[in-house]
Amino acid sequence: MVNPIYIIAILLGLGFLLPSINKAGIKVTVTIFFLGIIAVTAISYQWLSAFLIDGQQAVQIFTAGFKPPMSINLQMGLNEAVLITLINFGALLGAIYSFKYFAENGIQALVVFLLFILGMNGLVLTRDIFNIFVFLEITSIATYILIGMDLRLKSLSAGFKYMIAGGIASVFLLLGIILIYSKTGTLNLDGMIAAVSAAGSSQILFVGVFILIFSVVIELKVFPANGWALDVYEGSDTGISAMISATSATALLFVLYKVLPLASIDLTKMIVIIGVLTFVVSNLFAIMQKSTNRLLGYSSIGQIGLLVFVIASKDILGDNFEKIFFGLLISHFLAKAGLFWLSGIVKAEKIQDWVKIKKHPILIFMFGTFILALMGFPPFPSLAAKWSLVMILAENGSFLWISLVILASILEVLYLFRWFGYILKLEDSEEKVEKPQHQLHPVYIVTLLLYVAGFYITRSFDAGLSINFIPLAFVGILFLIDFLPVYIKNTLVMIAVSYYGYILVPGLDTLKLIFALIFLVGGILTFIPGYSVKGKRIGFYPVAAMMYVGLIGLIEAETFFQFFFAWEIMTAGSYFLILRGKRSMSHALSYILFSAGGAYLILFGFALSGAETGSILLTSLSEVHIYATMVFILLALGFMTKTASIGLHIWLPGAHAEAESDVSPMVSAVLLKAGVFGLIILFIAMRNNDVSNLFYILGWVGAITALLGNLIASFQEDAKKLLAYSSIAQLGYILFALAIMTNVGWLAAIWYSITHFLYKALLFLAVGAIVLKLKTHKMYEMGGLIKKMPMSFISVLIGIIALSGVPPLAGFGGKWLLYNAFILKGWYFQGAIIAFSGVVAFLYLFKLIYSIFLGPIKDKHRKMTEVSVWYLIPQYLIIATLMVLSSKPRMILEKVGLYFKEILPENTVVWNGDAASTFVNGKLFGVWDPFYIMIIVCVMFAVLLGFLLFASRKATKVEMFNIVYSAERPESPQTAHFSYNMFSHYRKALGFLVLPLVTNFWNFITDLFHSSSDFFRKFYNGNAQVYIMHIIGFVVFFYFILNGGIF
Amino acid sequence: MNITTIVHITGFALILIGFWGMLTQKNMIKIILGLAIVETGVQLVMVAFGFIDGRTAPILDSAVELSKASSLIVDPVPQALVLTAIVIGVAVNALMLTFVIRLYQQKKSLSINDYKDLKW
Amino acid sequence: MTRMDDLKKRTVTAPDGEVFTVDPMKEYFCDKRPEVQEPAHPLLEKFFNWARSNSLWVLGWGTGCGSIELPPLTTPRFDMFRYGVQMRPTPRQAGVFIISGYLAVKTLKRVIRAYEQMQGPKYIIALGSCTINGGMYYDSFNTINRLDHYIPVDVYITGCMPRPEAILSGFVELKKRIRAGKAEGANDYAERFDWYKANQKKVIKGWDMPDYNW
Amino acid sequence: MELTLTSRILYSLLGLFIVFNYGLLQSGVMRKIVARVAGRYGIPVYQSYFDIIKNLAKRSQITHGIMFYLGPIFRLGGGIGLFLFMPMIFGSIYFKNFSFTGDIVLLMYFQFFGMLGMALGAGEAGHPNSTIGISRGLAQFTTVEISFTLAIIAIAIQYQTLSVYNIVAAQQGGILHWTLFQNPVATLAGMLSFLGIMRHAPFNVVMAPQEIPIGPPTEYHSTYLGMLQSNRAILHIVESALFMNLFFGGATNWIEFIVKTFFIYFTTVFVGVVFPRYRVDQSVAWFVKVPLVIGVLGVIYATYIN
Repeated sequence: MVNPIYIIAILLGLGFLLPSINKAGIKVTVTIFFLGIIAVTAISYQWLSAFLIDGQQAVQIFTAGFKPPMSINLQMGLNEAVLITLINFGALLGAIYSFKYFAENGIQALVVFLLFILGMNGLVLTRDIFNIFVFLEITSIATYILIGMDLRLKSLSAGFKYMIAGGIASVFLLLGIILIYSKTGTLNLDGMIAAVSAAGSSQILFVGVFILIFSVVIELKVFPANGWALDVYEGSDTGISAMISATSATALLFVLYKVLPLASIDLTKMIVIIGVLTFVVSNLFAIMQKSTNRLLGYSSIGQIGLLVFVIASKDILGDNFEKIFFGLLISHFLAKAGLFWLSGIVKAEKIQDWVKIKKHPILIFMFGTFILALMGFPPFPSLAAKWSLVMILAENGSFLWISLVILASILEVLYLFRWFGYILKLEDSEEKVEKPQHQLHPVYIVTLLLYVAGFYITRSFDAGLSINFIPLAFVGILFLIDFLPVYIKNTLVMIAVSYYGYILVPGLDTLKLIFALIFLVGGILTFIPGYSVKGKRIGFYPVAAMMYVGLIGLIEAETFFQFFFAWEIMTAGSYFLILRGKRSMSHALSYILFSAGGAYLILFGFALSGAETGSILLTSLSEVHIYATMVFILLALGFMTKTASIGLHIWLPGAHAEAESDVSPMVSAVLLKAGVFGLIILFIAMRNNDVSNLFYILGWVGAITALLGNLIASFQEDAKKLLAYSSIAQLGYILFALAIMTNVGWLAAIWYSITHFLYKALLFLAVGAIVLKLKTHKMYEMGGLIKKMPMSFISVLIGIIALSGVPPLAGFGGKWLLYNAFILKGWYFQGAIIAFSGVVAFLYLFKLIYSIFLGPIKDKHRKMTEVSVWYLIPQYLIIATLMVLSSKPRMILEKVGLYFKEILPENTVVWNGDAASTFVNGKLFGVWDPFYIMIIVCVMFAVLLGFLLFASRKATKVEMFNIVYSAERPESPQTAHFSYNMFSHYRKALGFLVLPLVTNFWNFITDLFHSSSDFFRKFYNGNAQVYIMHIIGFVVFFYFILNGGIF
Repeated sequence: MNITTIVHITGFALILIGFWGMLTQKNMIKIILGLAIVETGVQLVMVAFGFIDGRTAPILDSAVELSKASSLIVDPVPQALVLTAIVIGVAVNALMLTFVIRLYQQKKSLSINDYKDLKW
Repeated sequence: MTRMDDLKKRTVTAPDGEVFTVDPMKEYFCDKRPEVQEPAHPLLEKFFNWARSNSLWVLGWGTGCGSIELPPLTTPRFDMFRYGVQMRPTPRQAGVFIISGYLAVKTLKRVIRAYEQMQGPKYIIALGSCTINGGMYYDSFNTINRLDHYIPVDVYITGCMPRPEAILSGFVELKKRIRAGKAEGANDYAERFDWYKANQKKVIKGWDMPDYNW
Repeated sequence: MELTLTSRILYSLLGLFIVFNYGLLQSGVMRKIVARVAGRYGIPVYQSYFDIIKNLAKRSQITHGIMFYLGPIFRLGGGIGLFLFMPMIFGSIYFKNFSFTGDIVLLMYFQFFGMLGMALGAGEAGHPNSTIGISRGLAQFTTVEISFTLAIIAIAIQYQTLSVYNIVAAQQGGILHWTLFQNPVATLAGMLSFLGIMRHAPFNVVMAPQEIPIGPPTEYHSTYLGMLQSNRAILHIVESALFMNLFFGGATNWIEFIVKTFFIYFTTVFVGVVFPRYRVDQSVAWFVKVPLVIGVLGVIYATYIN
């Protein structure tokens, strides 16, 4: 083992030597400079591996041959080793990245940078309080100089503000040190801690500790004493900002970690508050931010606030503290450094200008990695860390903190994903991105490290051990082979899905089997149209595969964490998928906002459940009693964001309508079922937990969702939006049917899930292909396409008959089951609403098929041909399935009924041949014989068709304007196409039901956040003096609060 | 009122004066001076904490008998700290002044109010 | 685009960028000629004609001043329904077309269109003197003088104006003709199509419809 | 005794024949009644036969495309299907048709079979007035269904079954056992929606003859129109029979059947000659006001009073 003192020696020695070495030529100097940093990195890594692999114990290193308190001592333990490895490696990458910047400023810059690294290493290693001061000052001065080398005005003024703030902080630090010293007589931290806890109450000691800790906290840039820090992030060179945000913040966090044991309980509590406050407020302020580096600054500060919170909650977190802390820290460290570096490469002042990297998939990939890592999506370390954090907080009843952390996380999602949306979706920019290799390599490395760290850190948690990373690895491979042409990747993905299904399916029970089939078959069916795409379709296959990996993960999940992990993978994948649509920027954003919000609610719910039962299994939800209502509401709301129940639905129409043609069926027919699956798991688990009132409410929610979804769909002019609203309504039926909680109700729900999957995939595929071909979503711009696209027409015809519930197709089964279910349950009025909304569906279904296929054809579509065969193949596969299911539903329903019989014994369906019937008190209630009905209808249809064809065999086939038009003719096809605002009379009568109240409500909420963000961020008015006042006021304010004994 | 108390009071007064100066003066040089005054105040306070009435400076020369040194001299640690703090303070102040010069070169103004471009 | 340009050839761009011309006159309308529709087997035809004569569906369209005499037919005093005569609002379903009074050239164009859109066998009752010889408008620049130059007429009802009783008597006359198998105006129109068309085109300026409106 | 499939089919066809002729005659009688109310002599009661024969005997025909055919086929299929799925004569094994294959839910949704087909066929005709008529018809029908559904729910609560045959069975044993007396509120709600289903005035703006020359069937003629007329004859009777079964105790023989359906259908004619026509938005609004409230009361009545 190399004594860590050599780290300091090497850095210091090199710092002094470099100027003289420089005489040998700049190349030698630079080589030695890098060799030095590599050497210290190697030393720290050597220690790290010693701790991790060989299980070495922490060691104390004494300087000058004395033991403390006579001398300064360093401590090298696992934490220190991790941190200095991180810091030194980060600094190495930073040096590579900033090399050009250093070169412009000559040898001095290299020296200063060495000192900078030295300071941080010292901060981590030392156990002497005054030494902390010294190293802090070394770090700070080095930072000032590094900032000041950039002679731009903003850099200088930011540097000046930083120095003033740093000066005040160091004054406080000194004051704190001397006050504590005067009472404890030692500068050694361990001695001090022992002495302080022994000393009892003493005002001087109290003030000393307070002021010491607050000076560290100020250096950590907490709210509100952080106006200067934002200017620094914005003003200075990105390489330096990266270092400040990543490495020096890491060192300072560890300082806080070291000195916090000095603090009293009240003071610790206050730091907790300050941390959370910083996390919330920074993210709130960030949402109005347009400047790249300042936004990153806000984000940094927010993350550090969260870390401060974690450090201050160390006692609560117990054994898991280190994992949580490092999970969050490493994510922040790597992602934020990467983002700052990327920002330096892209050189975009405003976040909107980042659109110029649109054509650079690798940059986009790295950017996506970073923001996902920041937000805590799988597989990054922050996910498991946040998960554990919330779990443990819930165990301690800290619901307020959980709520605030969730709120801030959602705000973070808002601005980071909005930014991501800008990159992919704004108008192309002419500007070129230069990609200097030496600057890119560090970014590549941190990207890679994030995945590696994600794997190891996730698995270091108990919960994370059960995660199956193999499918994710497949997604990773898809990213790597993205340069291949579409047909190879498409085939590969389909084979993979089939193979996975082949492995997975045999071991599943009926319920999971059904959903697995929906996901897997849905996957295969919706991938088929991919063959029609030419070129490479960069980015599509990895994210689509990611979504399916998440979906299948849900099926496989046994524990809360597995479920949540899969849920987040699915959310991320589907978000990227939706974002691929042409005009989907804002819709994808609202999708991810609702999804993330829903996911956090689920997290909260799981945490509460875990807190009460202590179990991590999904089935343990049934044992929740104290928090039952709360858990149920949270989880149900979480899942209902995915099923887009009314109130939480506003993301769906845009997201589904603006997605690509073959993505719409993926997200509408398949993805929504994930929410249904979640609800089913929840309902099964919590059916006996005294939440029946909530089922009742959910029943109403489902009914209202169904009605309003269908009504709004009737007033759409956009074909895909119409289908999207229809999905909302269909999911409303499913929610209603589930909430009934009887056997036949659940049969209806399952039947709806299956059939909705089929006919909505069918409709979205057919309509999507047409939209793709016609390049318009507007139904009134279509018309008369039956003659050009008869195959698509048949698809849509079958689709709408099935959806409408007209016998003999499968949709009627759902209606019949639902009628039986709600009447037997006694939910008459909800049921009447459901029945009414089922009828309203006819309006939009007619509008859909008429506006697209019937009526006069428009001039520009006269040469239109049938859509791509790759879109037709899945459609006809679905039609075949629908036909079979329509006549023989017993195949599925009987098994499902038996499966649910143990869980829900009430109101079962009895099968007799192909006929289903329900009974009340042994007397026949309802009866339905799908096979017979199918035969009767088909025979009748054939006979009548034969008769009519014979009777009108001599009929003249006429053209579209051969109509009786009051003895005139229409002016143009457009005038004869009655499509726009088709149900205006209906709107006149019932339009009051579809006032956009929900949209207005959410608009109000977002406006509220944005305007308050815009209002309160004026707090940072740019004046250094005001910042001084913030700092002093911050200290004084909290001093009085603390002294006043409020806590 | 002994000497320690006087130095303490002076030190804290200087800190307050320094802060007052930093908060009220618009001229950046004066703000730096304010910070310098605060630092001086802190240094005084530190020295005062280490001072023990009737003892001498912790310099081991002929005036102090080596064997009894620990009972003759004042606490040496604060003195060492103050020395370090002074050195660092000077360095920081010098650096700040260079920043001010650079800023002045660019905008020909010393008023802190003129450097508010970065905000919100 | 003005009303007159509706049917001119035009160039359009398909969504995929292909540019092509559309000729509305050819593509919007069926350009088949009318054909003579042979009656069924005589016995069957007799039965059909009996049914036809008892179910006269009149196109509810007054083409001229005589149409004021039609509404009284639905009143209790005259009650045409007892003869099986009913009004239909659409030419597709109507079998009888009453040209009520003078016929302006402008209206003639619409009459031709409506007549051609009726399904055979179809009958025309010409009401009033003007349909026979132009009546008091015989020298007008924009009315036609003799209706059966333009479309085949089954029954003329003279008078200016004929009373509702006269119209009822005209219906009875038409019934007789139908039962006798003589009301073959539609086939006559198809047989002498070119002659009728030439006459029509002679008076109608700016012919902007296909030769036969299906 | 169960019938063999062949004889079931034959008896069903016999029933269909009876219903078809009865429907044609009934419409003639109704028109005669209306004429007499207006002081006219009126049309012959057998006029419908002439009309259908005439339409089938038209010599020329046009077609707008294959979906144009499906309109009449679905429409007539809807009417015949509704007949086949409904027990006509209670207690008769010959005329209960194929009612064992489904219940009232099937009948409700089978009503849409014809509507949907007609909508598509009329759409294919390419006439804007057809589509306007369809949009009106669908819009009005959605709200008509509300009170009908509520009435059915009330019946299901009351008799604890959805099977039409069992509903009729539950009403046997005297006039006071009819739903009309058991639950007059639900009956009222049902009959109000019956007015809407039959589309007589005041709910006949769907086919407004002068405004949108008779709406959906604007382009239909000859054979097509003949089929539509046949359907109309069947559908009127079958719908009346449905309401008879639900609210008026069903029928145990054809005489009772004819008398009851006649009077049930007559109510719509009666209302039709008395009231003027609603605009579509007015009728939609009316159905979600009055019948809806009555339907809700009917369900409450069934739940709490019985």
